[in-house]
Amino acid sequence: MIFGSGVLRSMLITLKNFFTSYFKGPEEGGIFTVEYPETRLPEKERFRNFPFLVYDRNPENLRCVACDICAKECPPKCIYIVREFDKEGRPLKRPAVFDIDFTVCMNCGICEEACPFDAIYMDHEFEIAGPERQSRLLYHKDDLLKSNEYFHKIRPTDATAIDQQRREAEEKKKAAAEAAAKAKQPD
Amino acid sequence: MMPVPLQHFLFFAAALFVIGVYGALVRRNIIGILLSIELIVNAVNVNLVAFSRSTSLAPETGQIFALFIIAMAAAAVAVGLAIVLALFRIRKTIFTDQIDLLKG
Amino acid sequence: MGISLIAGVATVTLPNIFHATLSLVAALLGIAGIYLILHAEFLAVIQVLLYVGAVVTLIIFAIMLTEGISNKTIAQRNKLGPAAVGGAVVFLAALWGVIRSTPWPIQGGTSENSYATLASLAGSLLGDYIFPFEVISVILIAVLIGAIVIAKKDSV
Amino acid sequence: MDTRFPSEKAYPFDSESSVGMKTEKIFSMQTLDQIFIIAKKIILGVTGHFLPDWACLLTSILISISAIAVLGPFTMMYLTLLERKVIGRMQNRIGPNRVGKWGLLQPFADGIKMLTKEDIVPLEADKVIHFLAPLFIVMPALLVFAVIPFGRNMTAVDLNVGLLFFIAVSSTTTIAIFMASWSSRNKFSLLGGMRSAAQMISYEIPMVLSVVPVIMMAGSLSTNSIVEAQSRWHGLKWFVFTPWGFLGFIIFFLCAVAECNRSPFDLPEGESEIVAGFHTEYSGMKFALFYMAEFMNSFTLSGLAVTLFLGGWQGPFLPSWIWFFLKTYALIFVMIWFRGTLPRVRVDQLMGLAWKFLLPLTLANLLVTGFWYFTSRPVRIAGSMVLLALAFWILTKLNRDVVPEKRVYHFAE
Amino acid sequence: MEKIFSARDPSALNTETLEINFGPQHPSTHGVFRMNIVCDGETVVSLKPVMGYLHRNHEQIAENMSYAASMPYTDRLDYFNSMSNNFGYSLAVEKLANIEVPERAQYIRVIMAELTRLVNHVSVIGFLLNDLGAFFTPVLYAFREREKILDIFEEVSGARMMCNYFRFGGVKYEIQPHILQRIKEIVKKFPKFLEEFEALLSKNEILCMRCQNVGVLPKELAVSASITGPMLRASGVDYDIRKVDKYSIYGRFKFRIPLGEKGDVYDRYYVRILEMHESLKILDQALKDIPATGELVSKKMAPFLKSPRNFKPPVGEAYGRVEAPKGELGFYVVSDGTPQPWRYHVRAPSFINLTILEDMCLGHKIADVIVILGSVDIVLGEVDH
Repeated sequence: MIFGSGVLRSMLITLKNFFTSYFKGPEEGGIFTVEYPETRLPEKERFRNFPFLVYDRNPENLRCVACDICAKECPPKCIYIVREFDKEGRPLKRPAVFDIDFTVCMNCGICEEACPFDAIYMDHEFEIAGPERQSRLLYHKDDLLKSNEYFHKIRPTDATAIDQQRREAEEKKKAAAEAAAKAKQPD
Repeated sequence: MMPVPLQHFLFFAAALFVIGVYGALVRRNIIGILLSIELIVNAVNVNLVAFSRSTSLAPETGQIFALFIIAMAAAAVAVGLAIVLALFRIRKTIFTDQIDLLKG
Repeated sequence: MGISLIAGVATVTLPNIFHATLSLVAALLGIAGIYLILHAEFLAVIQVLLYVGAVVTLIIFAIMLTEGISNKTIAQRNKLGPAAVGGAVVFLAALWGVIRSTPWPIQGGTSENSYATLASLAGSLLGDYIFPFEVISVILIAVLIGAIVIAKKDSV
Repeated sequence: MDTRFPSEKAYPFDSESSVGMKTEKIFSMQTLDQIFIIAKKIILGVTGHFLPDWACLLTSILISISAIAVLGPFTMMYLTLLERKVIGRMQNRIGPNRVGKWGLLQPFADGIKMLTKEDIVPLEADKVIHFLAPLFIVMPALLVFAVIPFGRNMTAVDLNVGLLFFIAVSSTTTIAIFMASWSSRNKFSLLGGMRSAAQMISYEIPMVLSVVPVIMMAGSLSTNSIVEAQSRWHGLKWFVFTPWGFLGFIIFFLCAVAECNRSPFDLPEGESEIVAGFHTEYSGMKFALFYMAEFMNSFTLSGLAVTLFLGGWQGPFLPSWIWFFLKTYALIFVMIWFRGTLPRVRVDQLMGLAWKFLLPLTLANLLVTGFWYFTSRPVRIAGSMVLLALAFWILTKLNRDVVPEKRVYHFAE
Repeated sequence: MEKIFSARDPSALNTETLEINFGPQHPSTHGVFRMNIVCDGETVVSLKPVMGYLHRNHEQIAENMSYAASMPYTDRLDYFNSMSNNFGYSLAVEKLANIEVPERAQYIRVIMAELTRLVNHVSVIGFLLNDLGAFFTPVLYAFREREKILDIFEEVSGARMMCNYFRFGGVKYEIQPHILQRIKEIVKKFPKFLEEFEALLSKNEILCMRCQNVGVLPKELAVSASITGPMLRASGVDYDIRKVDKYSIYGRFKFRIPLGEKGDVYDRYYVRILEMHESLKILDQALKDIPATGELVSKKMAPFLKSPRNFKPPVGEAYGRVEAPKGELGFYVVSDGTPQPWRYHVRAPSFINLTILEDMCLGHKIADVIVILGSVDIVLGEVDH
């Protein structure tokens, strides 16, 4: 083939793309870039960003019982939990302090897997840039707390499945409790 | 653009010529000497063109001579630089006072 | 006119060789200006093209190869400084004396009608000056080959 | 005895005849075509009353200079925007559209950014030359505007050595690039400087030689007369339609692309290899000057290509200067198109292409033009076509190593 | 005028030799990688690569964490294809604790690995063109395809690049049918894009000029320097771990291995394009006969999903290797019965492919060094791990 033909053919392709970018949609070779602040890509359900703590109805009864499993399992060790003690000094099943250092966390989702009490889940919210590193990105308990409804809003299928499991667990526990109560009560 | 008398050009060319000669004598660096030779050649050219303008018999002869001289000067510089390069490779220096011994 | 003189002096005196070359460029541009005043446009453009475009670039190449990157500016003037200045001044005075005294055929300015047009220049170049034109081309080729042979690396 | 500066005499503006012609002209394509010249005459008319004769001459020159001074940077700014938009579209993304309606104010934003950037001069750099280099690069880029015929009689300075002036001035950029790379004392810029000088020189000769056939056929060096030579038959007479003209156009355009260091030949500031070549050490306003010079070069060179081969401002009914700008921007689009698609050529291939391929091709082109000049109509078209094809074929055979070799790939189970 | 450095004897005729640092922040070294190049004029005389700017002590960290905890770290090794890194690590631990992976999980793993191969090869060719000077056009065409595949990864595993999707004995999440359907569409449209991409590049004279007979890697040197991946196959050696080991379920798929003959930059580029065609074949077959249902993680490993730290593999050692797009990616794990590995080592293909960079670059121009580095296709995360 004559010398310049390869170059010419590659030029024609860029020209084709130049014109299709005006007329065709994003699928067949049109413009596939999205202008971020105005239009946004649809959010994917399983997308995982930094974790958050779930509470039912009001922020007091959060699900976390400060069992410290997630702190032990977290690869970069970015969770710090201190258990709460009531006045007499007996430990309570609630965390007094629950910090996650977002600069260390690599949102791998292992804490979500390891948590036996479905207390910690991965969030969808990613615009959390702050002015400086230390204070702004070290999240304390109250920043992390988010309601169960929010959890349903961002991850509908997972949330319903988990709620369903929790309800069954409660019925089983109630049934077991009644059975135990019945067994204790007749003798 | 009032007419410029002939003498002005001649004075200017002579001055340039003398500067070129001074440069050639004084410079230690061969390339410096080549530069001054360029100056001398240009001074000569200016003279030529000035004369061709003032004598009205065949006006373009002066310019043709100037053209030939420019060509020759370019050739001279080319050969000069080639010699300088070769010299630099062997002697590692292009300063005239260090290259005075004629040994091979 | 003035520029070229100053630039000429600078070419000769500046210690750093690169600065000297640049002042040579300024001098050449000044001379091209003079040609324009003398209505020799073709020559001015040729001068710019040939000298500033090619010759000075050649010189810069040479400087690049010989000076190396970190060049130290060593004293550029050798011993016979003052003697040369004296000689030059004497020579200049003699020249000026000659110029001022000789009666040039046309004392007046340059006559207006006789400037050379491009066409006439080309005509005579290829007309009655055809022989030197050919000789020049032969010489240039010889120089071309000669320069390459001298500057070629021995080893390769 | 009024000895005028030769190019003055060729000035149509001040001669009384054209002033008379304007008055009884009804509004027609002609006036739209001469819109700028009429505007200039009006200004001259106004200033003519209270200024002495030589001052009137001065103002006419000043007007054309100011027109160019406005046109130059303005085209440069909008060329940067055009380039980013076109390359963006080629890559299926939208070009800059944040500043201004479609990104129209983007060049101003870039300009302000360039101005506010801090001007770093490397420590042991050669201060004087470091400062001078950008000026020396922009100077030829602006000087060259004077010779390009923008419209019917809208050439700033109609030198009868116009073309030669263009080539002479554009060859001085080599020294400016050297100054820039030598004075910033860093290895990358030195490499860039050496490469660009070698590239400039080796691409200047084919460029000049590819222009010679046009001069031969047009008979003169002045750009205006070249455009006149192509004016008959409404565009069929353009040089590009003759075989040697077409080949000359391609070679000229390739050399023009190489001259202003763009796209396949942008060796001197090859980003991926030697960072930013000779203007590595520059920032702020000085870098803007380099940038401006590069874009103005590409504008003027494509303007010249239009003048030489595509019949300058010849065009059926649109006013002349619109035609000129249309054609020039078309060529600039092709330059940007090159930049969007083609990878960079290596230094020795660059030289090889220039010396071993383009130069012999231009010489062949010269021969064919001679042949064309002296033979009659039917013979010369066929003859020159055959000769040129032959030359092209021989040259591709000679440069065996450049032509890509076939590769066969077998598969293992 | 002091001589900076002269490789050859000073008396021989040599012009000024330049010693240039293609420093860590050079625009085209694919990350923080330095090369001390000594060149005479333009041709390279000697080249010393300097690495370690991105060393994050991955192996030592892994030895202080439980097995599952270091899975997210393997994503960060070769951040272009995290799925195949996970694949390699999970293979090694499954061999160590002889866990067998259920059928459906095997198919999902193969589909994900082949999708990463497509992503990697497409973007590598894009970056190679970038080094050659084509101003970002091929990269953006490649990224248009890469975006679609990364959306699939995000849909499936939760993150575009740091997927952390594989678990010992299977995968973490289920693939819903509509995602499978989307993968089928992508695989159907990919060949059309590929031949447009090939038409843009393969016959391009400038590309051929720049790439042919540049950075030639002879067969013996490739084998002796234990080069693996597309570089080895471009030199004509028929060695692909998917065919040699037939690990996971690669034995069931029918596909071929493209081989070049000269082993220069052009061969490596073209072998990668042909490999993409082969991966598409594998994906077609895998998508066709993937079982509709089936458990995701083997029963033996299910309890440890919830509490990874009390997963204690038996004492012993295992070396799991996988055909990553860059070459043979191996994980050597030694366990002493405790939840933390006693020794954990990663065989990074990019690191080993880099060792012979100098032999390929001698005698070439500086512009070629960058192109050869681009064709070797290194990712600094893996080189310095």
